[in-house]
Order: sequence, then C-alpha cells, then structure tokens
Amino acid sequence: MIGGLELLLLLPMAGATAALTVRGRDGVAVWCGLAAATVTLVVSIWPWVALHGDGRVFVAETDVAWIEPLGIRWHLGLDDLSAPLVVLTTLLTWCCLVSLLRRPPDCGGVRQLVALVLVIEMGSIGTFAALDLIVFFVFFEVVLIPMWFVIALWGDPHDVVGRRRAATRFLVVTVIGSALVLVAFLVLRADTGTFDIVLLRERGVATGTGTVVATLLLMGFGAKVPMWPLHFWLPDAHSKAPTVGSVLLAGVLLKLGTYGLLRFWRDVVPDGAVAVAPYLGALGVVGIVYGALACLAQRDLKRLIAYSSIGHMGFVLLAISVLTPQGALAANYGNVAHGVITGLLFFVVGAVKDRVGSSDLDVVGEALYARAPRLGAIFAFAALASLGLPGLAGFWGEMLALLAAFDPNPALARSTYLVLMVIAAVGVALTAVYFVVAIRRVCQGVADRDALPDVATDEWVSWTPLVLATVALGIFPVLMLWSAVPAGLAGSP
Amino acid sequence: MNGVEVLVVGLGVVAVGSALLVATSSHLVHCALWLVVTLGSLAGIYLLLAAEFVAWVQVLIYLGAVVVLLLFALMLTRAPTGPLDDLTGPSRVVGVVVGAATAAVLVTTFALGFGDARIDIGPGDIGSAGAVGATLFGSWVLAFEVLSVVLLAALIGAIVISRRPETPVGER
Amino acid sequence: MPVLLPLVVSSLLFGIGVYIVLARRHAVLVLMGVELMLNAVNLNLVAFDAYWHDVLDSGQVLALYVIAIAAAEIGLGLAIVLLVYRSHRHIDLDQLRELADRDDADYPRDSSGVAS
Amino acid sequence: MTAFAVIVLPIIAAISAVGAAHRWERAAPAFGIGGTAAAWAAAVAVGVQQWGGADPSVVGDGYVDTGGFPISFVLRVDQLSASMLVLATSVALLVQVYSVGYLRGDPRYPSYVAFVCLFTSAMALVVTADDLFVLLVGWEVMGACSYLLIGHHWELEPARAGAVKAFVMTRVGDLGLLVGIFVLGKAAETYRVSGVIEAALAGEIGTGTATTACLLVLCGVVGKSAQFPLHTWLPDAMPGPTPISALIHAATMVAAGVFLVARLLPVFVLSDVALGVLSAVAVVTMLGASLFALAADDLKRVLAWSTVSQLALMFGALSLGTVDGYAAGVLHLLSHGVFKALLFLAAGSVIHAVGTQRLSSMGGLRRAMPWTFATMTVGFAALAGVPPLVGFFSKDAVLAAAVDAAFHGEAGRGWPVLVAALLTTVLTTAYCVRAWLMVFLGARAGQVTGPDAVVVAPVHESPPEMVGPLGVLAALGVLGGVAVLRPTYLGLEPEHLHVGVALTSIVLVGLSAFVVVAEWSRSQRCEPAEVLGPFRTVLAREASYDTLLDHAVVRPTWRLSRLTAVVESDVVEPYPRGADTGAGWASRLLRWFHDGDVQRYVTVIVLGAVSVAVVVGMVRP
Repeated sequence: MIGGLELLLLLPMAGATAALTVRGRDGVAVWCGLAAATVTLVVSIWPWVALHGDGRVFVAETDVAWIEPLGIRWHLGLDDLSAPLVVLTTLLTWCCLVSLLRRPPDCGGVRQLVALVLVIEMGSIGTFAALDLIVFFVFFEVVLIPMWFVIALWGDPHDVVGRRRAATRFLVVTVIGSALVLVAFLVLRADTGTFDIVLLRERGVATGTGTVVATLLLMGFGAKVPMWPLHFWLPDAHSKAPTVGSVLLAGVLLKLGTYGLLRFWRDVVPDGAVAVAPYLGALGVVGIVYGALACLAQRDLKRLIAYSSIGHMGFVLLAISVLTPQGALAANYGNVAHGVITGLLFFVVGAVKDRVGSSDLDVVGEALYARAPRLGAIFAFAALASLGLPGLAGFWGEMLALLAAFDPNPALARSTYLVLMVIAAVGVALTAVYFVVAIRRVCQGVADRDALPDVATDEWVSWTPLVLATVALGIFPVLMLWSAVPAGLAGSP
Repeated sequence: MNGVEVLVVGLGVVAVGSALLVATSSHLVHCALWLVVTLGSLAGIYLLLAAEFVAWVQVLIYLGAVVVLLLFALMLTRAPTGPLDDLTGPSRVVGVVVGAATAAVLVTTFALGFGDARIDIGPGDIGSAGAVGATLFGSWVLAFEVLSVVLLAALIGAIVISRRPETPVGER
Repeated sequence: MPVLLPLVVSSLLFGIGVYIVLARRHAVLVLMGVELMLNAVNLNLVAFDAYWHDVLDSGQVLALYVIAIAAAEIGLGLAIVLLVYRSHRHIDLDQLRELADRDDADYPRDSSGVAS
Repeated sequence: MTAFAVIVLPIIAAISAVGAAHRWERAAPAFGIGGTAAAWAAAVAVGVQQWGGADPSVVGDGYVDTGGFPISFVLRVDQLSASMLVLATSVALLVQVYSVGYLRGDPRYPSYVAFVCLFTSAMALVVTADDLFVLLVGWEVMGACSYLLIGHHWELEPARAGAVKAFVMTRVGDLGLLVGIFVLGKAAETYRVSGVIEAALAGEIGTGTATTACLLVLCGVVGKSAQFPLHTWLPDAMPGPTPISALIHAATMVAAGVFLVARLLPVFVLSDVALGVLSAVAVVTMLGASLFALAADDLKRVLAWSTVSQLALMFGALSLGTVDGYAAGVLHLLSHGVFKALLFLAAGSVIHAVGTQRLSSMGGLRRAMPWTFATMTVGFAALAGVPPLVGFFSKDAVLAAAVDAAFHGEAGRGWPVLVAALLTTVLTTAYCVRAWLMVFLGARAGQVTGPDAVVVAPVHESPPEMVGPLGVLAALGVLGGVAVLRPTYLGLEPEHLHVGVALTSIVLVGLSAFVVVAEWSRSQRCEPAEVLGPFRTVLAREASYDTLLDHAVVRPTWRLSRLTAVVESDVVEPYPRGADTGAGWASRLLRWFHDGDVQRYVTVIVLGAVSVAVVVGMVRP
C-alpha cells in the first residue's frame, strides 16, 4: 500500500525521471519537474492540516518490515515537528524550479539540475518523515551527493577550482558528521535493541548511554547545522553555490541538522542530553555573536547571508538546548522562519549576482533603491525580516528562543541560561546593526552606476510565496503554533 | 613407527629438501627439475594417504603438464641455462623471516589442534578412481561443470593475453 | 600415522613457497613458488580427507579441483609472463614498477583542486 | 471592533498606495489621507465612547500557546488608550494633509505614504494591545518605520547615518524591554497588560522582581523616548522629512515610551529603585537636552532637543509615583503632542520656504510668512509655558505634582524633579525665544547670509494644505487648556490652577525671555547664545557624547568584527586547509611504500595474515 508519505517521496522521483527522460526542449523538462513539485507541494500540506485538532502524534504513519534480519523497518510518519519542515521543503523546491524555468544555468544541464533538486527534495522529505534510525540515515545521506553535484557543477562560473573545493569541503564535513550520527545510532541499537524512534521514546534510554549518544549527535548534527566552530564549510559553500543551491542549502539542508538534533534530543535521549545541553547552548550563543561580528566585516553579500545563517542557527540551537516544550517550539519556528527568509534573501542576492556578475559589495555598488527599486525594496524587506522585525516571521523564532532560554528545563542551571540569553540578546542587536549597514551600503546611496533590470515576472512568481509566508508567519504565528501543545511537544521533559 | 610412517617421513624429507633446492638453486632449469622431485614425492605421500586417484592426477597434470609449461615459459623468455647469481632479490632476509614465520605459525596451529591425533587407514578407504569418480560425478557434479567453464575461460584468457597485438606493446 | 606428519610437511612446503614468492626475482620462479603453496594445500586436503574418512571424499575432490585450477592458473601465468617479456625484454620482478604511484606530474592534472 | 479598524484601515491604505503606485502615481496622497481619515474617525468614535465613561472595550480573544503562558491577540481600549489613539490619528491625519504640499512631486511619495500609514497603525497597536508581546510588535514596527522614513532621502549621507543610528539605538533598548516582558510575564503568570497591572495592584509581584522588570522595561523606554543615555539618535534623525519629525515627536514613536511607563506605573510604584532611576534619568535628560537646545544652530535640532527635554519632564512627573504625577505626565504628553506637532510643521513650512535648517541663515521671516509666523509663535509660547496656552497648564500640573511630592511625599524624588523642572522652564523659555527671534525677527528675508544660503528669491508663504494643519493645531494649542483642566475623559479629577506655582513659573518665563531679548539686542540682533561664551562650544558639540559613544562602543565593535574576520581567515580556515595538507602528507608517506615492488606488497599481505593469526591465536587460547 502506498501511503501519503510514500506518495510524497515518489512524486519528486517521478518528476526527476521525467525531467531526465522527456523528449523535447529543456523547457519541457523543467515544466515536468515543476509539475511534480507543484503536486508534491499540494500533497505535503495535508499532513500539516491533518495535525490540527487531531490528537494523534504521528499522521500518515506507515510501518512495515524492510530489512527484517537487522530489525530495520520502513517506518514513516509526520508530527508537529516535521510536518512544517516538509511543507517548507516542498515550498522552497517549488520556488527553485520556478526560478529555473526562465533562467536556466548558463553552463547548461538544466535537466540534470532539475532532477538533482528533486532528488534533494525527496531525500529531505524522507529524512523529516523517517521514524526509523536507519531510514533516517539513508535519506540523510541521499541529500548530500546531489548537493555536491549542484555546487561543483553549477556553482560560481568564475571560480571553478573554488566551487569544487567548496563542494568537497561541504561533503567531507557533513559526511564526517553523519559518520558520528551513525555511530550514535548503533550505540542506541546496541543499548535498546531497536532502531525505531517511537519504540525508543517509549522504552527510554539509560542516562549514561544517553549522554554518549547526545554528545555524538551534537557533534554529528552540529557539523551539518553548522554549529560554531564547525561552520567553516558554510560560507564557501554558499558563496560558490548557484542560487537554487544556496536556497536549498540554507532553507532545507541546514534544517536537517537542527531537526535531527531536536528530534533525537527531545524524543530519544532527553535525560542524557541534560549533561551536554549547556554546551550546545553556549556554542549556539557564540555562533550568534560570532556570526554577527563576521557579517559586519563581510565584503561579499552571499557570504554575509551565510554568516547570518550561522547566527540564526545559533538561536535555534539555543532553543533546542533548553530542553523544554517551549524550546522545541521556538527551535521549530526558528527553523521554518529562517528557511523562508534566508531562502528569499538568497534568491534576491542571487538575482543581484546574476545582474552584475558578482556578489562582492564593491562590484554591486550602491543605491539599489534607485537602480532597481523593487529589487532593493525586496532586499530591504528580507533583511528586516531576517534581523527579527516583529510582525515578520523572524521575530517569533528569536523571541521564542530567548523566552525559552529565560525559563529552561528544571534540570538545567537557570543562571547559565540567563547569561546565555543576555549574550544572545546582544547578538540580536548586532544582527540589526549588520543588516542596516548592509542596506545602507547596497540599497541606499548615490546612484553612480547603470540601472539594473528590475524584478521580472518569473522572479515575482517564485518569490511571492516566500514574501507572503514571511508576512503570514509574522502576523499569524498561530500557523506554526497551533498544534504545539496538544500533540507531540507535551511529551518532552 | 611402522613402515608407512617411515615412508611418509622419507618422502616428506625428500619433498622439503628438493623444495629448498628450488628456493635456492641458481640454475633456473634446475629449479624446475627440483620442483618435479618435490611434486613427485608428494604424489607418493598421496598414495600412502590412500588417495590413489589424486596421486595419479598429480603425476599426470603436475609433473606432466605444469612443469612442461614452466619449462616452456623459461624457454620462451630466453632464460639462460647457466648459473645466475642474481636470482634472489635483495629482500631475501625478509623473505626467509616471513616464510619461516608462516611455516611456524602453521606448524604451531596444527600441533596445538591435532597434537597426537592419528590417521587410521582401513582397507575400504582407498580412494580408487572408481570411488572418487562416483562422488565427483555424483555429489560434486555441479562444481565440476563450473570448473570446466573456469578452465575454458582461462584457456580463452591465455590466448587473448598472449596473442601478438597489432602494434607491438614495446614500441608504445 | 600421526596426522601431524603430512601437516608439518605441508607447512614447510608452504613456508618455502612463501619465501620463493617473496624473494626470488624471476617471474617463472615465483610461479613455481605458487605451485608449491598450492601443493601444500593439496597435501592438507588429502591428509584431512584421510583423517575424517569422508564418505563424500570431499578432500580428494577438492584437491582435484585445485590441481585443475592450478593448471589453468599456470596457463594464464605463462601468458602474462610472455606478454611482460615481450614488452620489457625481461621478466625481472625488481624492475617491473608500473604499479608504482607516480608523481602528479605524470598524470593529466585533475582540475578539481581537491588534492593538495 | 472600532479599535481594530483603527489598526487595519491604515494598513489597507498603505498596501493600496504601494500597489497602485505604478498605475496612478497621483493617487498615493489620496490613499494616505483617506485611510488615515477613516482611522481618525474610528478613533474618535472609540474616544467618544470611552470618554463617556464606558467600560474598557475588549476586542478579540484569540491566543497562541507558546508552551508557557499564552500570547493573546486582544485589544483593550480604555480612556488613556482612546485619548492616545485620537491624538496619534489626528496628528497623522494632519501630517498626511501637510505632506501633500511639503513633498509635492517627490518620486517616493507612495512608499512615504505607506510607511506613515504603517507607522500610525503600529502606534495604534501599541496603545491598544492588551498583550505585552503584541505591544512589542507595534513598538518595533514603529522603530522600523521611523528607520525607513528617516532614511527617506537616502541619497544624503546624514539621512542614512541618522536612520541607522535611530534603528540601532532604539533596538538596543528594545532588547531590554523584551527581557523585561519575560520577567513581568513570569512574575504575573500572564502577558496580558491588564493581567500584569492586576497582579501588581494585588501585590503579587515582589519588589525585587518589580525592580528588575521595571529597569529592563526602562531600557526600552529610554531608547524609544531618546532619554539619557540613549538620547542622541533623536536629534540625528532630523535629516528625515519634517512632517515625519512631527509624527515621531508629537504623537507616535517617542510618545510610546511615556505611554508605556504610564501604563505600567502600578508596577513601577512597587519599586523605589526603578522610580529613582527614572527620576534621575529624567533630571539629567531634562537639563542636558534643554542646554543643548540653547546652543544648537539647526532649527529642527533645537526642536528635537526640546522634545527630549519635554519627554524627560513627563518622565519626571511619572517618576513621582503619585496620582497627581501620573495625571500631569499624561496631560503633558497630550498637550506636548499638540504643540510639538505644530512647531515641527511650522518649522517645516519655514524650511520649505527658506531651503535651509540653519538658524543663522534665517531671520526676518515674519512679514513674508505671516501665517507660519503666527502659528509658530503660538507653538513656541505653548512650549515655553505662556498662559493661557495649553503648555502652560500641563506644565503647571507637572510642577504642582513635583511641589506636592517634594513637600508632602517622596522628597527624595520630588525635590530633584522640582528643581530640574523649574530650571528647565527657564531654559525652555530661553531657547524658544532665541529660536523665535532668530527665525522671524532681525535681518529680513532675501538678505539671508551664510554658507547654506540657497534661496535668494523672496520667500513666500506656504500653500494652504500646509498652512491649514498649522491653523488647526494652533487653535488646539490655544483652546486645549480647557481639556487639560478638565481631564475627566481620562477618568481623573479636575485640575485646578495652582496659583503659587503658576505665578512662579510665569515670573521665571518672563525673566528668562527678558534676558534673552536683551542679549539678542546686545549682539546686534544676531545670536543671543553668544553670552554663554566658551560654554557654548561645549553645548554645540552636545558634550561630546557621540564621540564618547563612538570610542566606547562603535569602534570596539568594528574592531571586534575585524578581529573576527581575521580569526575566520587565519584561525578557523587553517583547520580545513591543515586537514587537507595533512592528508596530502600522509598520502605521500604511504605512497613511498607503494613503489611498484609487487613482492613487498605480498610480503606485507602475508605478514598481515600471519600477524592476525598469531593475535587471534593468542587472544583465544
């Protein structure tokens, strides 16, 4: 039987196959991929809706034997933690494919790129939906290689060596990270005799083993998130990746790390995580401040946004580390908000880069407001959203993270978290500084260079969902918070 | 120690001794000939171990075919017939050590595993051609057929490899 | 008859075969070393066959297979030796270094820039 | 529902203005005026209902569970909110009308209208929100709108710098407010404003908690209302369009700080420390800002410093912690809204005509711009506290409350506030008279001198859409005294004139004005502030506070960021590079074994096998 989630996995694969095999011009292939992505997007919304008012923990659950001798089961399901992320994935993929429709890469190979994007989508959905450790790991790995191709083959056309190095660095760091994750999974299996997340949650894990597992997961997923000081692959990968690569990398791939950390710390090793949680919080906060300071000194827009991602992920990590339902909520909200906003930022900066040939601040020049008013306005909008302006999506993520840190799990030292919260608040201020400085450098000023083509129709089509999502999540945080307490989050310590 | 054992010991000494000569001789052709002695004495031991058919196959194939092939190889590569002083490479010490270590490990293992076990060969145990043939074409026929395919493949492979290429490899 | 007797002989033959393979420079001699090792195995097989009184004679049958495969192997080995001789005009193993990992300069440069 | 309309209508107008921008360029002002007028009507409707003594109206009951206490989407309008709503929408409406003339032909008019509308809406949200987080949303949206509007002329360096400074300084303060909300929410176990006040009145909040919470809230208030030590952004925001300055100074942005303290006064009262800090901030800011106003050479800067100083006066009144103080603070907030809007719009009219903001380049405009002259005179007089204008009565209330506290109540806060307020009265009069003299009297227009003199042609009175709002505000300034004396609409006791206090202040105003006029005459009708001598330079530099901030905060931050960049490239980057190089070396080392000697390969293989056999044999006896 094919459940809804299998459909979500098969649709992108069908789209990818169609994009590769369909005859005719390349445009037809992109349309095929886009059609698959559209159906996936529509289908992916229903689990999220189904969660509302439904007391069940997991919707669309399937659980059949897969590799029986090893006790590996094909167990999929979505809860309030993963359903929004699945929608985020499908939405961003849709936007990416729309942007490829009229703007195929100069170096060609748009069919392959579409197929890879869809494979990434499939792998991400699978990772979010997996309820078996091995299934999770398989999908987690499936995402990596396509992204390596996307960066190495369709990356910055001016720097072939640099883009390959960035891609390989991304791959090596994340593969090392996932090796640690695999070790953690095997330790869990050795201790409890099952790979099933639901069973693991029911049976519980001894605190000692739990601490070992939590530490391994911290390091493994930390490389993916990326957590300071494992972040060094991110700026390179972002600055060399093509626009769709940057969007998916920031919007979806980083979420795999935070989602994994949250899922396993919350559901599987809540007791073991207590011992390492303060370290996670501290590293997250260091990431916030460090990312903000690094942004201030950046000369390249894409790198700037990459460093800002480190900061935002710092908030998510801080929220995860408080080990409360509120923290989980804040982390998930931060995940989705960051995905939407940073996706939009990368689209806009990618558009700027396409127009002037570089994302270097000196090359981009000043006065985008005058040279391409709508592009400048969207950039300013996205920047304001990213710095956490209330009324837009970014605010709730940061605010809830700080609020969660104000009131951590009773097992944790509250004074530590108060200090962390204050430092994180300083990071919020620094975030505001670097974004307004960036707006000042890029958007404002005297227009001493040629005007640029303004936002085109296809760009509007691919960006508007993200703009609307940013506003909607900001004004109606209920969208994300509605299923908060009744279902899964109540189960944590 | 009965007569059979004496014979086995004697043949064993001959086999090992001539194998040592294979390993040390400086005449290539002598090496091949000493190898014949080793294989022959092994055939004798097979006979004493009641493996009659194996012993004859050993004589036919090894002594007959394999050694001749080796001699062909020596001839076709224009091996000099006189003594050569550089037949043993610079790693002879290492070779001695590793070879001795291997033998020692094997001997130790066997000694620990089969310290004083004995082989009792009854009259019905003789592995005559009939008996071996019956099992070979009965229980083991599938492996036998597969082996024939392997031999065919090896034959074709040997032909393909040794065929003269259109352009001589050396002039590449 | 102590089972150890043939086993010791086979072990010594095997060790000598190893020595030949490792230390002798002439390719045909190395092939002889391989033959010695195979025969050592055969002796083991036959000896254990006799020891266990196997009704299926699996030891002997396996020894026969080994002999057959050894024949095939020696045929292939001969072909390779001839090929090597034809291309190099010698079959001295010490001077056959094609398998060495050479410097980057000898390869067409990989443009990925991953290494170094 | 009406209160909801006040928030939503301007947003609709903003979206329409921007959406219609490329089709009907001329339509933007109409959308702005229409939307704001509708919001104004709704606000008045709410106001009439509340002033009539109705129970506070509550709109909406949605809430969001955050895992802790829920965030409620509830609007609650009481008498104070209603009055603030009416004030804010009125000023916004007048500003929209006024801008039609002031920004005629501006290509960025649609976005301007949209931001002003959004600004109005955000202020309405701040005064009506019954949840601290929702209040914070409005609070910060206002900050963003002021950032965007101050940077309206983004091709000018001062506008860019001022916008960034305003945004960053207020946001730094807002973080304190955010944490303060956490503390309040945890203490009161709700984020509802009404709930927090109930908890405070019921004594459920301890003194320590109240102190922490109030001090943190004060951070936000100090940032938003430009009080010491975060006061410098407001004068630097002056490169923004003048109507925006009127909006920010009179009825929105900075007023929100006073409103919040007034709202949360029941919590502040629990903590003497918080009130003490508040009064200290108020005293320092009051005096410092009015001194800076005295020496500034920029008309809008004078007005900006006067706003800072008047806000401090309100905080002084609130910090007394008495009912009289509360009434005086709120009344002064309302009356200040009227006359400061008037002053800024009139100043805009002057600047629009003259083309410069420098006082030393103006003068003698009273004949050329009679309407502007008349209305601005009313504004200055109200600011200085000349009877019977609105400012006189509200300041009288502040002074009376301070006297009451000094002699009969909390002397520790009463005396400093009283003394500072009296000194401020003197200084306020001084800078008002000075500015008035330098703008309208003295050398005539057309003889404007100085480096910025761009207008050589004779100056004209501004168009009616600019003078009209001035007239309305001037009328309010004259008649508003009644509203101050009869604050029953706020649910307060009627004020009565405090004769002794009033006389004292009148005498002080008169003396101060006399001295300034005398000095002005002595300096050949040029610059009365010359009497300050070397002190004037210090004041004109605003006590070098910005330089101090620059050295203490801004530069270290930049240095840290450069350090981070260095760390990134020289400490972090070497890790992957080192791993890369290390792997290269390791492979070269291993390659040394891999030299093509097949026999050695076999040696190693056999050795490995033998070793494994030996190890296994020894481990398993």
